[in-house]
Amino acid sequence: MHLTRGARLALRLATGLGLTVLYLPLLVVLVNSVNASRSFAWPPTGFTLHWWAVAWQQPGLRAALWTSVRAGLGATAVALLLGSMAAFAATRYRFFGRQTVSFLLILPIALPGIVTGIALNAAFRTVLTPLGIGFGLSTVIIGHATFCIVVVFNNVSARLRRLPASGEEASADLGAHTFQTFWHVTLPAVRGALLAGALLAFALSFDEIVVTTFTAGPGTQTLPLWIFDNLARPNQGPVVNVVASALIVLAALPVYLAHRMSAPAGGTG
Amino acid sequence: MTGDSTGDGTGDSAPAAVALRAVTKVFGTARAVDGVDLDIRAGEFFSMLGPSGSGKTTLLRLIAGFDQPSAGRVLLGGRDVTRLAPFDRQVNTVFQDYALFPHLTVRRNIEYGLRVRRVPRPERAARVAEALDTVRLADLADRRPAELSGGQRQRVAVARALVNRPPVLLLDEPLGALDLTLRLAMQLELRRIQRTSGITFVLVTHDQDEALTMSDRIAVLNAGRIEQVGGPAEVYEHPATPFVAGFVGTANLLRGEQAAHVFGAPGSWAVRPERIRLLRPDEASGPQELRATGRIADVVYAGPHSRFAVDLDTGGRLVALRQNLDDTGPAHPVGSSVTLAWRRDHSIALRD
Amino acid sequence: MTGDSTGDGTGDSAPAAVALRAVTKVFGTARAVDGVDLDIRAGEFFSMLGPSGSGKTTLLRLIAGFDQPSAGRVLLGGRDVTRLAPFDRQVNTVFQDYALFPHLTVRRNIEYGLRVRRVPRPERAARVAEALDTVRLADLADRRPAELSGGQRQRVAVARALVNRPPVLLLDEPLGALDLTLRLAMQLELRRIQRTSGITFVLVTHDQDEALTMSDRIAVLNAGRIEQVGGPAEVYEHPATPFVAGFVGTANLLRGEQAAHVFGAPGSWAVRPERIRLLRPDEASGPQELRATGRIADVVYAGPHSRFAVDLDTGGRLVALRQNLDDTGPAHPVGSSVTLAWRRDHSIALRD
Amino acid sequence: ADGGTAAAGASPPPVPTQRSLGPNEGSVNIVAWAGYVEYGQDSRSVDWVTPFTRQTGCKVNVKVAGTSDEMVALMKTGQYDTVSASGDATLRLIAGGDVAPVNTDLVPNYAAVYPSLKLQPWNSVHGVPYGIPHGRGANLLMYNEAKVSPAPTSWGAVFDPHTPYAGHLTAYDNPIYLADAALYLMKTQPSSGIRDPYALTPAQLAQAVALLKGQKKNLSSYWSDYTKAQSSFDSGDYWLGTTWEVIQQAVAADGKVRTAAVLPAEGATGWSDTWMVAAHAQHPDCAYAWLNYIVSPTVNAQVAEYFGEAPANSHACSAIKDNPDFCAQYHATDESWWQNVHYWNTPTKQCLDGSGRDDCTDYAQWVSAWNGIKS
Amino acid sequence: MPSPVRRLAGALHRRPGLRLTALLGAPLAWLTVAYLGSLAVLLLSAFWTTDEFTSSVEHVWNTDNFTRVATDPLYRTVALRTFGIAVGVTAVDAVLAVPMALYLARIARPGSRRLLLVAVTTPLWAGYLVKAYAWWVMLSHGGVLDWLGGTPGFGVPAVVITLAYLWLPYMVLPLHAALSHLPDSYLDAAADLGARPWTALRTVVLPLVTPALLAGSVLTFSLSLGDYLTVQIVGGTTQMIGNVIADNVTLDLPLAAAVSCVPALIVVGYLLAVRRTGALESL
Ligand SMILES: Nc1ncnc2c1ncn2[C@@H]1O[C@H](COP(=O)(O)OP(=O)(O)OP(=O)(O)O)[C@@H](O)[C@H]1O
Ligand SMILES: Nc1ncnc2c1ncn2[C@@H]1O[C@H](COP(=O)(O)OP(=O)(O)OP(=O)(O)O)[C@@H](O)[C@H]1O
Ligand SMILES: NCCCCNCCCN
Ligand SMILES: [Mg+2]
Ligand SMILES: [Mg+2]
Repeated sequence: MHLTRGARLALRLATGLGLTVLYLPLLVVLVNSVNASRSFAWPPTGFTLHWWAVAWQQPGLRAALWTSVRAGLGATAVALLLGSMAAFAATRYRFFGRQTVSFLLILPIALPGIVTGIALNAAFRTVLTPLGIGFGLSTVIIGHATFCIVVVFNNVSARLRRLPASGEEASADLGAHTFQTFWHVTLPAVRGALLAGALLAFALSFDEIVVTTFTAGPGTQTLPLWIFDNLARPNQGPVVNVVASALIVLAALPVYLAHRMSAPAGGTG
Repeated sequence: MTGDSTGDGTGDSAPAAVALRAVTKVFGTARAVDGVDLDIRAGEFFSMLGPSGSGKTTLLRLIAGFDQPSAGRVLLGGRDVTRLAPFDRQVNTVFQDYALFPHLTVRRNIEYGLRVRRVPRPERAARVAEALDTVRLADLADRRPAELSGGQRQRVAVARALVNRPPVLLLDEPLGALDLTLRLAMQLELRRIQRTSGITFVLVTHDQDEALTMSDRIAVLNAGRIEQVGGPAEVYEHPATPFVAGFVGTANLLRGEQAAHVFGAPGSWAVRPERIRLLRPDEASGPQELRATGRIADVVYAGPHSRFAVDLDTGGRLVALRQNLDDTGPAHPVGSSVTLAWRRDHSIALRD
Repeated sequence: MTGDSTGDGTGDSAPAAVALRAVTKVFGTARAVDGVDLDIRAGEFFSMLGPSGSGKTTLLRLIAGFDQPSAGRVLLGGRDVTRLAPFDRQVNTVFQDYALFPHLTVRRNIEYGLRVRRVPRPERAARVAEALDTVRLADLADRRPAELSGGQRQRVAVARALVNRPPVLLLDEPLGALDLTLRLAMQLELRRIQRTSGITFVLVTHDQDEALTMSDRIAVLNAGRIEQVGGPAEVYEHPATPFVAGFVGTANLLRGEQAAHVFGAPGSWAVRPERIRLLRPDEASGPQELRATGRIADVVYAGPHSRFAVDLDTGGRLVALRQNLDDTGPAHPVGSSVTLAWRRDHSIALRD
Repeated sequence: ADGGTAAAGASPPPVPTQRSLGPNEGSVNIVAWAGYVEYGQDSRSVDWVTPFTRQTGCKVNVKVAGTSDEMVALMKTGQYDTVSASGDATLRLIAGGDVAPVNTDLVPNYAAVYPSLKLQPWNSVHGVPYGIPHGRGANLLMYNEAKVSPAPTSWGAVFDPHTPYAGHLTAYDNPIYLADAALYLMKTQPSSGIRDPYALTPAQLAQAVALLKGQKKNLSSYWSDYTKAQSSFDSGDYWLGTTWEVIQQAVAADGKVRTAAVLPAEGATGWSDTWMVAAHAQHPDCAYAWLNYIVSPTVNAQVAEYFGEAPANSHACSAIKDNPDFCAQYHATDESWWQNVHYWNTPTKQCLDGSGRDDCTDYAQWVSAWNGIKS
Repeated sequence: MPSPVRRLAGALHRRPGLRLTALLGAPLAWLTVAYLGSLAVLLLSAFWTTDEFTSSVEHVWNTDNFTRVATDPLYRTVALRTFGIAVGVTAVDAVLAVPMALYLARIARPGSRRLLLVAVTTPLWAGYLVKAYAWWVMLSHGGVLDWLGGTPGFGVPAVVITLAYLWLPYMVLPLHAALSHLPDSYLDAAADLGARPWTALRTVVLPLVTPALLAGSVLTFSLSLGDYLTVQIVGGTTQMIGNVIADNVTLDLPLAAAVSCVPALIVVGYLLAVRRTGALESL
């Protein structure tokens, strides 16, 4: 891009400012996680690692984390399967109502979480409860998967659209049947997109609180629900900050790896 | 792979390597291919030549099985394959963009067809090594496509198809992306490989030079139909239609009045630029020759030859080509008068 | 726009339309352009010819200002513009992929340069109409680029640049994507536009034919350096280096022993195929001619001419070209003996 | 407390009372306020669920609810066996047939519960107990001693439209807060005719609404979770407003600002939570086991100290471990102090003031009114 | 003899309709049964009524809830306020994201580009509630902002700031993708024709990335429209439509369902409006 020196500088400043704004609250969270005071009030009163130690020892926290991971993995798995199937159909076939499919896929993430949540809740109660199936982890997974499908769909179909069909045709031409072609040619080509989609889907599920509230069963507490509860509990605020700080630090690595892997060979500059 | 051996014979009685019967392909409302009948003989180097959008790629895709004809049948070695998937057909394709698998090395690319057809490992290795030799890429076997030049990629694409020993090899403008020097070298290479392997080659190109120099026979396509099929000299010297005359070489087309003046009869007439002699002022034309006078409108030096555009006194323009054999010939500066002559039997009468 | 009027004169005393002074461009460790000095005269049709990767595009981008040279200076009409941004330079570019703005109609695309430079609306409309006429696209003014054919897009790209009346127009392989018939037509069109507008054209191409037929002068590039600059005949008839001989036309290069046998002196020698006569068995060579005997290895019919590859008895291979003026000449079947002859002064001694 | 007659809303649907206990079912699903059902999730030392499970073999699944409305909704799902309902939920649960009367004979620890908490309007109907009292607290007036002077003695401090503390007031974010306004009106404007803050005619409700609408513009924000309230006092956003004792204790412990919590002259609203059993409990025996366990002296003491409220079991004070002054601080045994506390109750059409009238506004109307104030 | 899998593949090849059905069947079934079905159940329940006291749903068919939503000014005020907040959040995010995405995609060097992209996405993992509370800490009197110069306090501006913060990455990501796929030659061409940076941005770059901008706005707009937790945390006494729904869910589900139709209709209308631009494909 041909920019004047001033324009370049302005953009750099804007980006720096944007990133500062993105990280300032996170810094506050981090500082509060080592803040001797129990409340979040500013400025901090002293330094302590006490809350990190406390967090480390909380079985409820660990259980919630594990529940969230299971819910995230379940929702991601469903989203990967359904999202990529829909992506293949939408990019490799022309059919009546193709537009409607992408519209339908996007609806669950675009409609307010509370609408999705109470709709699922009402439906589960009408349909599942009479069958003797209660709310639990599986209902959470169903709820999350519903709005995660679209992110896999979008990632995979963007990749497929840019992927020339000639690769798959070459494979068929060389004698590979449909399933061999998928395994040997298509899958390697969309692996990065699947990964990126999976990561985003997992992140969405991992952070979802509203839909979870309305779909979780009695014994099912995900991390956001735990956070929600604990923000309202005595003395737990700092521990919540510890959890958030740890998540930020832990998340940077997989996010970075995913970005590396999802950049196609000779990717765009 | 089934062991059928048709397509290896070259006799006329053997079934055609590829036969198209009344093949039509419609996209939406557009007829990309329109009632094509064609027999491609086993072992020949066959080209399909035509302008952009004339349906060349579509025809190739119908033969390979990537698309299904809207009507008509496709036969390979006498067997009707119209409804077969590409992976069940005995043809291989070299794609215009090569379509190499970016995540596989050269060796694994070439091996691909054998692997998916479960050819045993030792045989696989031997055939891949042979194919690598044929295209002279043994040194680069462990590179990825991204690390190769255009010409090298093209050769990998050829080897990847050839290693399967298909009776028929389809090539969709395989040389389009290469620069001239490389293109000429690859033309020689492909011709050599075709001769030594005996495989039927079906080449799609819009480059008339390429088609003329490489092919045993050429089909000229226009708007989804075949205008003419024949050997290079036949197509070039005796174009059946004005379209063929114009598309394969410079047509020098005169019609109606203008044609009557020069050729002695109305209708559409053509004469190839290289057939026309520029006479020296004192020079007489031969007894078998037609002649026409005019004025030089443009002279273009093109290295091996020069082109002279001549505005005829009786109307119309003819281009004459003169090999730069010698630079002592008479100069024909722009604006000077000139007399053109060509053998009567080099006049081409065209049906419209 | 500043009213400077340099670049309009054609006299040698006027400053060069484009001047490069010791221009070098380094990417990482690769020298894409390596110490280039060049003067392009106002009003001329100048071509840069070279193989892929020789630095043609890089050179063009340095002139347009998309990249900054690592060393050296760029002058336009005598003014040093090395540090100026593209939007402050008096040149316009026709891009290889045309780079038409997909969201704007043909008319709005062409109007773009005038609009961003705040040319008043009535003048804008007039100039756009004129440009549309020049490229014969008035009918399609309200289409979007996606609705145009390749040739039409190319013309929009030319019009979009021309409408700004730049002193210098840069064209990066503008015809690469077109098929032959269309390419020839567009060559004529570009030449016509250049002549009538008087704008300096700088054309990048890797097609020697295009360079030879269109240009007033040609620079042959190799590996980031200019190997030779000259008129088409000069470059073709008197290549300065083996590279130029080989890249511009078929070289017919002989070296060392083999050259000594044929040309009478060692070194690198070349002779153009069209200079070589195939003698009839009874025919004598002229007094000024060199001769060589050999055996026909290959005959390729190419329409306007045929190519004969001859393996010399003293080693090496020469290709002779014969215009298909007449089909009564002697046949030279593959394997037959033949004598070649060419004027002594058509032998080209090359410095290595 | 207002010990008015046990006037429930519409007569509750007939739900059978459990007669005897069978073998424990192995698990129990509980809806509770945060801090009521601790299994060591925060700290291993705060755990009364594990001993319960060890003693009874009942595994505990707890669902923490943030509001009374949520508790009601959760109980309606039929998935839960017992709930720690506050007074603004109990009558709704009873009237909805969602909970069953409690057979107190099956809860031996019921005997030691303070009599003043038994058979109250919010936990019984026509003398039939629907639950076991858990503990109690008052909604006091808290203020920042550095910012607010003189020290307030009346709720007028938060209802004065021209308060010098505008922008730094806070109030509890719930429809039941209307009762705080009603209580103030009851004490300061006898002409309003209010006899019980939970029994308001439409006109009286409108008066309370007007008072709160005037208050809204002076608020910093409403508070609903007490960590946020605590931090807001700490940060200086809040100077003055309704609070729970536990919040004030936490702010005091932090030491950042000096605050005090007082019971104003008008008295205060308060709560006395009740453990109730679902009408169609899938694990009724474990539920009863839980009821008995949670009000046992030691566990009741543990919960009360952890949450910061006065225990319900009269023997609990002697089981308090950490803070010898605890029961005094929370007025656990000071019945006269509680005389001025009006425990949360669920407004119904049948006026709860014992007048026998039925022109009172019910809880749904309070919700509408509250939404109107907040929108 | 070809393997059964190969024969199956061949058979499928001859039946493109069947292939399409196999691919599309499961996702469509999921979305229609699990999702549209649920929405239908919800919509249906809006026609029921509740016992006002016990909150028990009574299956008596009526349209009172819709009448109430349409006529009660309470809902109109809150809906308009919510709509305004969502528009504001989207505008703030667009203004912030364009320069950031531009810098990331077109100016930063490839090495730092990847890191910057990670830097933009990582905050998504910090947890929605935690970040909202962090803003609450920063916005409070005596908080970081106060300390740095001034805080708007709690209220609508705070809600807009916090939501814009929460959804900013969702706007940057599609914009970045679109900008990095923008061919260099368009920018070269604009400069070549005399367009200065700002002009090129306005006349070429922005029109070409509009679908991505709209895609980002779909998320920022609709996530803001439905939010009710952030406003509880930093909204002071402000209420949004999500709060009205959330408050009613447990009390009067049929009414909540009827109120839900308001944001749902707005979102559906918005999606339909931007669909033609290809925005839904750029998400
Ligand atoms: N998938 C398709 N959908 C719609 N139209 C198509 C499709 N493929 C080809 N066509 C149309 O069919 C006609 C023939 O196209 P085809 O690609 O076969 O031409 P071609 O001779 O290979 O041209 P080129 O030299 O440009 O490759 C064209 O008009 C083209 O637009
Ligand atoms: N942006 C770049 N970064 C790194 N190397 C580059 C860049 N641009 C060009 N090069 C290298 O510089 C050399 C010259 O490239 P250039 O594009 O100028 O060649 P060209 O003559 O235009 O070739 P072609 O005919 O293929 O277009 C090549 O080796 C190329 O790889
Ligand atoms: N509440 C956390 C926000 C994360 C985005 N969730 C989108 C789901 C909308 N149905
Ligand atoms: Mg084609
Ligand atoms: Mg180039």
